[in-house]
Amino acid sequence: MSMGVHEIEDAALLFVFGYNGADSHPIVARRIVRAKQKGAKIICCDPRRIETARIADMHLQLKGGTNLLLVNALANVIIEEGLCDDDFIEKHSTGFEEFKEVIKKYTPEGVAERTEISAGEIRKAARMYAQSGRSMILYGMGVCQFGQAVDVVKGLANLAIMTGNFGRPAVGIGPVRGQNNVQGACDMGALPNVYPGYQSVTVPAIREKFEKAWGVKLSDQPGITLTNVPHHVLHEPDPKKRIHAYYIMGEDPAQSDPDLAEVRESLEKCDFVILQDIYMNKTGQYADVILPATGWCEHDAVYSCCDRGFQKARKLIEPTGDVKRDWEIIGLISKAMGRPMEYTNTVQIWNEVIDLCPGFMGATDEKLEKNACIQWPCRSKEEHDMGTVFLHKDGKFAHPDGKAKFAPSEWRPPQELENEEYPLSFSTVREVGHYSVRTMSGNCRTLRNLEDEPGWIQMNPEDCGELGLRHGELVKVRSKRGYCITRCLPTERVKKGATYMTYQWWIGACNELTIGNLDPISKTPEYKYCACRVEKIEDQAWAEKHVREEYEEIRANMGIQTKGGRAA
Amino acid sequence: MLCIGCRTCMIGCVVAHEGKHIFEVDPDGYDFHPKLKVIKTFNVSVPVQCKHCEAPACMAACKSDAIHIVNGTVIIRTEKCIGCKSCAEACPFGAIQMVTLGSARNADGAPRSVANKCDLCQDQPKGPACLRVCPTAALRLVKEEDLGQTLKNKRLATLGLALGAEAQKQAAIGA
Amino acid sequence: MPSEFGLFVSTDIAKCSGCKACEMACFQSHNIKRNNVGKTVGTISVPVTPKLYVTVIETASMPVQCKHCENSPCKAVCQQKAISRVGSQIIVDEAKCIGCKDCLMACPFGAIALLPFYVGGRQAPQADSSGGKVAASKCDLCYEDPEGPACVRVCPNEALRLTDVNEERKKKNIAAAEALAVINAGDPGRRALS
Amino acid sequence: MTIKRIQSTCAYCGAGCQIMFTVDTEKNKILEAEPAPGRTNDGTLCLKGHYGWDYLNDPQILSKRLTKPMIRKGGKGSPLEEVEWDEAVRYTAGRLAEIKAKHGPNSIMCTGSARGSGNEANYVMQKFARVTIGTNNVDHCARI
Repeated sequence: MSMGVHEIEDAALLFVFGYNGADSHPIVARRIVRAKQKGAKIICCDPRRIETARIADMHLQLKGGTNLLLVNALANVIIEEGLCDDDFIEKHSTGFEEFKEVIKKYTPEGVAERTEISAGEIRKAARMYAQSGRSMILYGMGVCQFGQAVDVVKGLANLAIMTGNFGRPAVGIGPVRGQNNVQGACDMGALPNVYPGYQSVTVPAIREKFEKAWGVKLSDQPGITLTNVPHHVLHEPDPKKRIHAYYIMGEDPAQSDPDLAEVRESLEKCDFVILQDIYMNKTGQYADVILPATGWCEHDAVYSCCDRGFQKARKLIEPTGDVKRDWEIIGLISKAMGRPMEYTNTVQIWNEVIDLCPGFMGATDEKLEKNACIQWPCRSKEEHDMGTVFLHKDGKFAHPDGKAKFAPSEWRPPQELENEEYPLSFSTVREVGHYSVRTMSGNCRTLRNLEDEPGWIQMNPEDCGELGLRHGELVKVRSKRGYCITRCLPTERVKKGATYMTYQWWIGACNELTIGNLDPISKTPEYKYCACRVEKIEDQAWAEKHVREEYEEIRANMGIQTKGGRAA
Repeated sequence: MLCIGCRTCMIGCVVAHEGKHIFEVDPDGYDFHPKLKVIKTFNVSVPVQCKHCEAPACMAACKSDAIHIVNGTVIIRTEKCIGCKSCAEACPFGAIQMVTLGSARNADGAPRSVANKCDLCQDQPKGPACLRVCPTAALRLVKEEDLGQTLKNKRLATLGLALGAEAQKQAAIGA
Repeated sequence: MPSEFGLFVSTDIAKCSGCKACEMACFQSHNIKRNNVGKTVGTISVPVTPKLYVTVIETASMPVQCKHCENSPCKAVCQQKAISRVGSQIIVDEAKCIGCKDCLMACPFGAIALLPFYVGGRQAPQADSSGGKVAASKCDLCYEDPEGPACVRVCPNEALRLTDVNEERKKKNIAAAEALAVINAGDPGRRALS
Repeated sequence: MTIKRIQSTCAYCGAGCQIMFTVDTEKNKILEAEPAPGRTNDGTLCLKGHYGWDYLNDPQILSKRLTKPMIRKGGKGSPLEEVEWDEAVRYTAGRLAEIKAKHGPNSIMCTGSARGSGNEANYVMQKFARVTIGTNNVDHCARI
């Protein structure tokens, strides 16, 4: 995020695009509510009537899969009606002319029919965004989990640049990162194309710096992404590019990747799979080696939160069982492979990290120990430098010329549209009471009792009527790739023809349905759009029994002997 | 408008009434029966709970003398409840839910199902747990004096409006 | 999905005129097979034994009938195990009833009466008592009749309705939530920074 | 019963809320979680912050806490058998070295973790992939 979470409530206008704060980050949703209380305007673009839409001044309930049409149309209006911040564009950006060329085609009237939003509404929203004085964009998986994710992110950034909403308090653009340390994993270089601190592996000077620091020759070839692993195990023609070993730490691809059937097959066919985790999970069923690690609260660590804030997570209790800390395990394996990599504690590792990354240099352990939350970049180790709240101050950008680059792109429809065999659109969404693959929240008593297997499929009441479905009835949801069983939840908050399922259930496993279509650049799968069919189950008694039995079977596979854990 | 439908209040309610030991016992060894329920409609997300009416329909309907007003709070003593459901039927808000208790048993060994509703955390020193844990402070305990204050504010505001309108009229006449 | 808690018939007291059609329908529907009672008065050869009891005062009237309590006192006290839970309903097996009257005393609503028990037009024997068998008689919600409670069907004023407290609660909750939306919208103070 | 109050960061969503934990160090148990005045959460918590920590005492609701290294000795599909750490490390290192020798460093894929492991573990994992294995095949579930 280019700004801080605490700044959200000071924005004059919040442009919330494909982001459901109430379910993903209740604490960020709190800031959105406070912004509203302090008089901010809210424009919410989401195909569902989410909580933010309910309190929004404008809810653009666009048809799923038409993000870029709407974004480009908004830009079109801002240009046509001369609402640009010409001074900011002139001083701090490049490529505006080519951008205008592409955007000309996306008139509000032209996109109205496909986005199901009237031209008038598009014009009004564009004016509100451009003229508020302090507009802030928040976006989430509704943007990123599409085949055209990166283009839409650039499209939103274009809006911020052309209206000068950058480099000042309470403006900017923010992907609200989902997981507690996804920002941190990126910061630390757990990415195929960058070292820690986003330093590229293909830049010789940087590579030499790390080669000197680590004392070894480094490969100059970017690696592959997590979502490409199934391809590289099963379908990769070139033997040199095939994957034979998969060292998985704190992940559960067999539950959270799309098209689970393919993932399972790839895990089976991969010669050697290592799972290093705290709980048995679906991936563990295919792992050749299980290495038990310490969990959150059982070790010290530094996390990066969604607005680039480094914070300490402290050890509260001694770990149970014969477990070791993640970095300890990796160190042992590395030593056994002839390359010792031993550390005594996290502070020692952290010091090594910040000395290699200019942007993190000042986030010293002393500052973090005093419960500071230091948003990088924080370049000097002195006490006074407590980090940077918002980026691009005075319009300075990371490109070599210090200017922002306009990046126009053409709209592409999602890969799999509804058809008569699968007449409904399907998207994954988040359940507020649970988290990701649910090996943590699913094992918490009160969270489990509040919401349990097999989850729900949110559907428009009319669609439910046509299929003769009632609230709470078990249904079968099927796509070209697979099916799962879950409960029907009729709600007017969902438009006709669309369905939504929360993705952390193991019986109601909606990733059996999702499609593996990846964004060409970010390689993020198109979770938010595929086609599905919902089938009524005549024999509800059988279905209830089946769900209970499957739940017990899963628990048994996970090594649980005791009875209990009833399905809701 | 402040409620974001996250249901933290519902768990807070259970923890306040069942006690903190629930985080250590067998997952099915305690009753998870929130005394308020978050309802999501097209227009609103909000928890529905007992209003502690002054003339409670539930108390009137109860034949087992289980419902009483204790210093302003309508309390159900579930040990006296025979599960006749009259109170649940009588409550116009649907704020009373019949719930089945895990361990309690009737004289004939059958499991007990009793009426369950908000008791304003009667026995909690710090008052209602739901409003303490709500991340957006959407819940507020309205006491008698608060009602009085709200009425006073509204009436003053009404007077203000009337004065404003009057001044407007005078100005129009004068101009 | 079958209801988790017992259904019961409830009365809209404003509509009940005390006409007792429900009592007749109740008696008739439970004695078609047992005492071949038809639809006309001429076919009645046994005393009328309804399972709900219309109670009248000057200003009001209503049938009093079993609520199918979840922790039913009658079931709890019946030492003959004649009262049991079938699905979600509380059912008396009149054949087992020995007329001890404990259930009648336990029921706080007065929904159980001891009435003569006739089979095939004759009063069934009750051990050696001369007067013949009497048995606890209370509403069984016409649980064997696919069309549901006879009383609800025949009431001329539609004063009776079959109540599922869970289903009704959901409807009432939605109305209560919508009411709170109106309250919130109108009250700027409620939306101000707390 | 020695009670300590320790502030830590929540491990669920990205908001990075600060939580004040009450811990009984003698019984090695967490007793309660209360909001702490963090920059992002400002003294509030959601349901996962308040009540999302008791999985640590392994209630075995959904799956079992991993407490011992295990190897599928009989190969794919055979049951997992508990082993000691040094055997697990030797076996893992051996298989990785063997695959690296046979198919080259780029035939091995490592993942960091966007979850509880923390920045230090991610740093060491990417260093392991790049230094010990010699490949840039390291990624994590930012993408999914």
